[in-house]
Amino acid sequence: MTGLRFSWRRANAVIGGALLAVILFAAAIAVVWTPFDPLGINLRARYAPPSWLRPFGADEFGRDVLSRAMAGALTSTSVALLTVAFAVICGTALGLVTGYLRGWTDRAIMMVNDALLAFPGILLALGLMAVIGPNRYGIVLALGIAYTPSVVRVVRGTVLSIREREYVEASRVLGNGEIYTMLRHVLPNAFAPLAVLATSMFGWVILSESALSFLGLGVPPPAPTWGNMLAAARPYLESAPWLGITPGLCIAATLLGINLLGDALRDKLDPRMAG
Amino acid sequence: MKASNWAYGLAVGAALLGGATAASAQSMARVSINADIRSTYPGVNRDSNTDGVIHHIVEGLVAFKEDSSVAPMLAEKIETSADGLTYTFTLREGLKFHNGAPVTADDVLFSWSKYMNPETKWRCHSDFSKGNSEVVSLDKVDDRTVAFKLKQPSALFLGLLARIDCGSAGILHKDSFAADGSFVKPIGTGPYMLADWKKGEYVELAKFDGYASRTEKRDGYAGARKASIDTVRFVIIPDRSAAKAALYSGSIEVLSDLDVNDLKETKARKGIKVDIAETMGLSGILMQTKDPLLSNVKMRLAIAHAVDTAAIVDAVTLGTAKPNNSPIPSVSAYYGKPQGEMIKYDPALARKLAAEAGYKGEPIKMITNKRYQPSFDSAVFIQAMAKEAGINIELEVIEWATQLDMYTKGDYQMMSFLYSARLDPSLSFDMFAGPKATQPRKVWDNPAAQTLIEQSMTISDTEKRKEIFNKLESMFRQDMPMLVLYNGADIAAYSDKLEGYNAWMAGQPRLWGVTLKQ
Amino acid sequence: MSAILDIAGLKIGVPEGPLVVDDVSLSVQAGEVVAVVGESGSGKTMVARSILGLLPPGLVRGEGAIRFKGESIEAAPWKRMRALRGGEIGMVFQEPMVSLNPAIRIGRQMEEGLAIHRPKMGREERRCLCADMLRRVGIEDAERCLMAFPHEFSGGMRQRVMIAMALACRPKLLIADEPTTALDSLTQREVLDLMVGLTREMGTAVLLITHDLGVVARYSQRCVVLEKGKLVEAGATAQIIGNPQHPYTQRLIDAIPRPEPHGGDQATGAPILAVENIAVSFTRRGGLFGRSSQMQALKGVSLEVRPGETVAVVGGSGSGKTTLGRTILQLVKPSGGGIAFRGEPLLTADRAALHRFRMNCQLISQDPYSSLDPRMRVGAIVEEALRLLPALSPAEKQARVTDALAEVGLSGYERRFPHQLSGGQRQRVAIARALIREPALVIADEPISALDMTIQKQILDLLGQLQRQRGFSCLFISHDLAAVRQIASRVIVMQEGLIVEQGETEAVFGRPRHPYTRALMEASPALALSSRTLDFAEASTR
Amino acid sequence: MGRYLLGRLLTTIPTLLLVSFSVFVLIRLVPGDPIVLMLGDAADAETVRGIREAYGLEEPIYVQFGLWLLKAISGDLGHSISNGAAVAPLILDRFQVSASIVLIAVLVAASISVPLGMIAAWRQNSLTDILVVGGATLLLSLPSFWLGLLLLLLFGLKLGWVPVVGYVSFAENWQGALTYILLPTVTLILIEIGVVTRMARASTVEVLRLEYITHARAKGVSEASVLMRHALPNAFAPTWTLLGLVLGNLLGGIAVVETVFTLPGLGRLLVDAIFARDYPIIQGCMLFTAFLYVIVNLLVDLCYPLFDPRVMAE
Repeated sequence: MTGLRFSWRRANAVIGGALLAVILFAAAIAVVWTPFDPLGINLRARYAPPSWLRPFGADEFGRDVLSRAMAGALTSTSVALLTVAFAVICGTALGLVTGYLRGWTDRAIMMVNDALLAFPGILLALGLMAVIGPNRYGIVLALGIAYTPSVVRVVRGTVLSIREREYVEASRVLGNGEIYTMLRHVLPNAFAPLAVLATSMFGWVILSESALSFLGLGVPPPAPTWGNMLAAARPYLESAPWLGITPGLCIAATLLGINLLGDALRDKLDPRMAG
Repeated sequence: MKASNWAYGLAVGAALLGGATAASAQSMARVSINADIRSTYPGVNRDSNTDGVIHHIVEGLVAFKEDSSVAPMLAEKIETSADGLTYTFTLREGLKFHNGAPVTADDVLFSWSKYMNPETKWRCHSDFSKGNSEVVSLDKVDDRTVAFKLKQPSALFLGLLARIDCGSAGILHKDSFAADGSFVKPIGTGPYMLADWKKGEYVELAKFDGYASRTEKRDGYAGARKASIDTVRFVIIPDRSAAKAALYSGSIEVLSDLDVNDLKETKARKGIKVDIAETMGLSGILMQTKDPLLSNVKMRLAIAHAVDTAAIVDAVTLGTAKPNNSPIPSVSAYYGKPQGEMIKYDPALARKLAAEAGYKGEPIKMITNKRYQPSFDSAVFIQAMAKEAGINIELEVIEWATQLDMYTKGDYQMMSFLYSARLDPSLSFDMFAGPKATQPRKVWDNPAAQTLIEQSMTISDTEKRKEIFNKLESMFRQDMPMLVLYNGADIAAYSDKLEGYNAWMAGQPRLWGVTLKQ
Repeated sequence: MSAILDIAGLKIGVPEGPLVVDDVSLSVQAGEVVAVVGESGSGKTMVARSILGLLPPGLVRGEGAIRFKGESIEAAPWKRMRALRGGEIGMVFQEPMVSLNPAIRIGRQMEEGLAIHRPKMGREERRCLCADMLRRVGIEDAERCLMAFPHEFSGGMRQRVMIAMALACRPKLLIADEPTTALDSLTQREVLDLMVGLTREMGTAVLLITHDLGVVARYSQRCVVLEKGKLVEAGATAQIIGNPQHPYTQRLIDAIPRPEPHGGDQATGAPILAVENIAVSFTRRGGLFGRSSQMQALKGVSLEVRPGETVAVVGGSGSGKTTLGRTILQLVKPSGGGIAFRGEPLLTADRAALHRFRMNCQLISQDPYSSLDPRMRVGAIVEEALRLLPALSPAEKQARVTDALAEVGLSGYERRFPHQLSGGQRQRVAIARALIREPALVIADEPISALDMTIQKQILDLLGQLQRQRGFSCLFISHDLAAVRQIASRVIVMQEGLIVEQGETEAVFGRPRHPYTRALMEASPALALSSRTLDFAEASTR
Repeated sequence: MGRYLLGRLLTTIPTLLLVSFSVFVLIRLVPGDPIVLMLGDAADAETVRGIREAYGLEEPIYVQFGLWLLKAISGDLGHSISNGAAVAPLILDRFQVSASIVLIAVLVAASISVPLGMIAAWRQNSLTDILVVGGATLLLSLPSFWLGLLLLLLFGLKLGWVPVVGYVSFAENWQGALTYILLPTVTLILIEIGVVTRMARASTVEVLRLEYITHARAKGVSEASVLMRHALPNAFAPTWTLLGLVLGNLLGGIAVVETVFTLPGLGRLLVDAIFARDYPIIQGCMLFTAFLYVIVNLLVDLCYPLFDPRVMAE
């Protein structure tokens, strides 16, 4: 009977992992090789429908959609990774500081933080993007800043709860300094919620990046990102549907992979939720 | 007081009732515009969408025809004095404003005084208050006649007066303004009246039944302008694919600026007609002559020779526009052999010139935007072609607002840019030539050329002007501050229920002389 | 007299997996209290839950018969089972804090059962009955209680509500699953007295699930002992407590702490710790605009601990005993008074003095599950205590960690994570960590209360043994009087932030002067039992 | 209660001030100028400066902010630079569009998702559960703009069931309004079903394993009653918070969906204003959105005790 029981964690991990593996694999290959130059224009291949040569067709410049989707995977995932890294590093540092210092520093940082949280993430990124100007590092910065407040909040909350745990007290009784205790006992134990948050955030960033690109405020074209491809494909949705379907499917597959993997991770880190 | 209030109420009630009963049999045409209009004050706080709407409502003394020549509009006839300093306009008989008042010389004087008040910030204010076409005075001769006196003879005066972006100096009734002199709404003489402006959604115009039309055939903004459709609604659809979808599904009747990339698909669509006309705008690649690298004319020429203009234009406009390397629009009467000559596409020569200029593959940044698709597309093609010739161009796609800012400041290396239509060759040169020190937006800084341009503005003789423009053309080709690509085309797509709709060189929609089949 | 409940050969387990309950049989006669005794993992709760078909997901009932008043109910249809639940068989759960629905008023929760099982009863009548039941469990303001939400009550009150709720339908059998484990000893006594009294009055039989032999001895007529899902012994309570046959039962009885003679000779010399008139108050913040209120946790407490002696601090919950320990450890700032360690005042101490104190004073805390960093290995946890002793080389540190773990009986456990250890093993790790630096003073805050009985004894013995070897002083904070009696040489009794009585252990236990001390002693079933077992033992030796 | 409300509202003031000021400064740091945009390729420095002066844009920034703030307090958010429309009524007008879509979407999504999530949790690990959670996760993973485009392609263009562009207000013609907001609403519903169902399931699973559910069963309460009366109120509390979050996010953040369906909503207004550098509109929208977010959160918190009476005590 044990074997027959459905295991969410295993199913989620397998399907999610497989989806992400495909995307990441494509992104990794795109570093060294794509079937065609993702920026290479070919006037004869404009609006070429899917064929053996170009399995996903070609776009309005005759650029190969598969190559662009692969290069887009690279751009999108690297932007997402950098953004998440940025948000996690800044957010953790700030969260630790506020959770640790409390007092007026905490209140000041949290006020700014709440002010930032009062914007929907995408709106904040939209505004920041307008200021920074659309480029690859701009979007990392904009989305990074937009998502930092939620990290700050999670880390601070975790720190506030962990610092009351008995093992933290035990460390203090041992005579360890506050900073040592923070880094040795509090931070590693804040890892679980942070990992879950970071995973979901990776998905959100992929989505936000493509939404921003879709609105024309993301990574500037002609650099291929899924959002750019989708935005460019809109006018030809009826006449050349393959242009819109490929990037849409890529985004959906990545998000599905991330969501499933996130569920598996949550189940693993928080066994109470396991089925 | 009471009685008048009561009467007003009755009038409003009747109007509403009338409106309601008429609604059942009313015909309505919906036209897409890609952004809200900026105001309803002709030539003040406007853009091309605003102009398109306004010219349905107001009319000036003169108007442009489709070949960019000027024809009388409200004026019946125009007399020019022998010294070329006095222009006398006689108004047509039976002209009426939307409120029923007759159009008199006083209205012309009143409107002109409004436009020439610096506070108004009329777009053409500086054209008439100083420089080549400075107006010294405007006088009433009789109730139907006015006379403009100029400081010096000008080849451009009538053209300026007809300028589309200045609202053709449209004649307004004084009730268009509130008691304190502020503008309220346009009460003009056009075939349509402003009915409703729902900001951000649509502008609705209603047919003006008392319209006194000219008898000539419709020609640009001139000629017969009689309306037959009861209501015209300009619907704001910022997104071009949405606008296209709206046209397909019958949510709008006219899409006045179809994207070339949609041309094939739209043409094939049942129930949709397409009309194409060449325009006088200008699409080109600006090269900053102050840039250390691009200050070398050989480098600029290298880029020009690296580009296959014909191939790009064909791909970008899908054959709707002709390639043109001259700043003078190809439809212009001044467009001759020197203008028609194409820059040779020669990658080898480009390589050689670049080498001579000491170019070692440094990246050159080219600014472009996604707002104007063909402009962006051209940039993408040029980047690819330049790469073939060993020239490393990097594209930087920025927002139109930012690009415009950089353009005004002259802050760029290369830029894929669009100029709006200039209807006279003098103006075509004037728009990009000038001293960079005082006007950083100017592209071509050549004092000799400057003198020639100013000269061309005062001479009325066509042949003499042609001579000047040919000279300017060769100077321009030598300096190559800008690689002109094409003038562009206006592609109008409209429902086949509309009879008589046409595209034209100004690109603006015209809903007069058009009928709607139910 | 036929059995109300008759369980025969019951098996419960994971499908196709190990059995949690293996072949358990028991019976309950009308009006009788039968106890099911066992430590954690014995399967006693599963036996109780399987009667009403309330096994948690993942567990299924295997072979075996359950008969209620002669009716076989192990495979009763849904409808019958629902009629039995609450109607014929009531149930009281262990955790009063989570057993009542927080979103529903107590009145509605009580009436719900009545509405199902006494459908003919009118609304008014139901209300009256509920109020009446609440009054019978000692809730004076019954009407207000009906309108209140569970969170407005303390644990003891909620357990009373639970009992009232379970008995409102006058069931024939009450299953009480560890009903008082989560309560402090005074409340425990009150609630149990009340429950047993009421059921006797109503003629309801009780199946009492507990780990506490004291409770078994005091309230049950018969008992059943379970070990790891297997029934090891059953019979009359007096028989089993007095003369256990099975080795496991013997171990259980043996685990009851016994008073040991304490020589007064150790308690000499200058006090290592002197606490003088210490006071602590907490500020309760009421939001940004709410008024803050002060709560006095300690109201002037003085005590001394001399080298080598064990001083116990006892008291009910809210007595301030834990705050006292934390204040001494400098984890809580006192609002007045003084603390001196080896004559050196701590509250005004400079960093160096504070460091010396930290090096010499350690803590063993209550919950072994949360006192060890879950992300560190056992070796690292223990070694961390040596971090601030720079004179040691890594190899020396390693050697000392190995020694310390060996001393607490955990040789070779260095590479394990805390979650791979049992509760007792974790507490041993905590002890190793506390003692590796050879402190002069150890503060043990309820070090055994979260552990099973047999484990409690092992830990207590270990502490005692280590103390005899090392000679450190110990401040032993506990509510468990029996344990205190075994380990401490002096006792301090606290109530509401004040010391109400203190003295030599035997003197205090032998002649308690303060009424609170007497109440505490009466409420401690283990203490009563420990003297009783002595009697039993004496009787059997005679 | 009134005191609590007042306190909560007062604490939001610094947040709103901070939001306003940063938006005010940031947006002026963005390259591009509304006046240059207005004048296009013929803008010369003198004219631009003249018009900027007329709009008060040449004043020092703190003066501009002060003036704006003074007016904003009295509810006057100024006038659009690009078409002179009063900002406050414009925002309210556009907000009606966004709000009607978002509110309908959230309501419908919640009334589908909560029962669905609860059933999935009740039948945990059954086929139903796998299908529901799998479907929800799939929906959650679809980018709203892509889903919107696909729906538009299918129902608007291929089948022609609904108009693809335009909007009429409910006041004008409610049947018409329904046809216009149908697709965008369905898009949002589908996406939100993904989010809310998962949340409802997770919190129900959590609640169902709690002791008081067993206690309710031990009292003989039927399964339906266990779910409806005992699990629902407790499981709904976290879902309720999520709904508030979703609502707050959506009200400001459906620019993308509004772009796909060309609805004149708040998000679209903001995006267009950003492109046009229409400072007063950008400031107004941002302030309004932040205010809305705060208000929604406040309402959510105020309603929370309905599901979890413990919160009142704290």
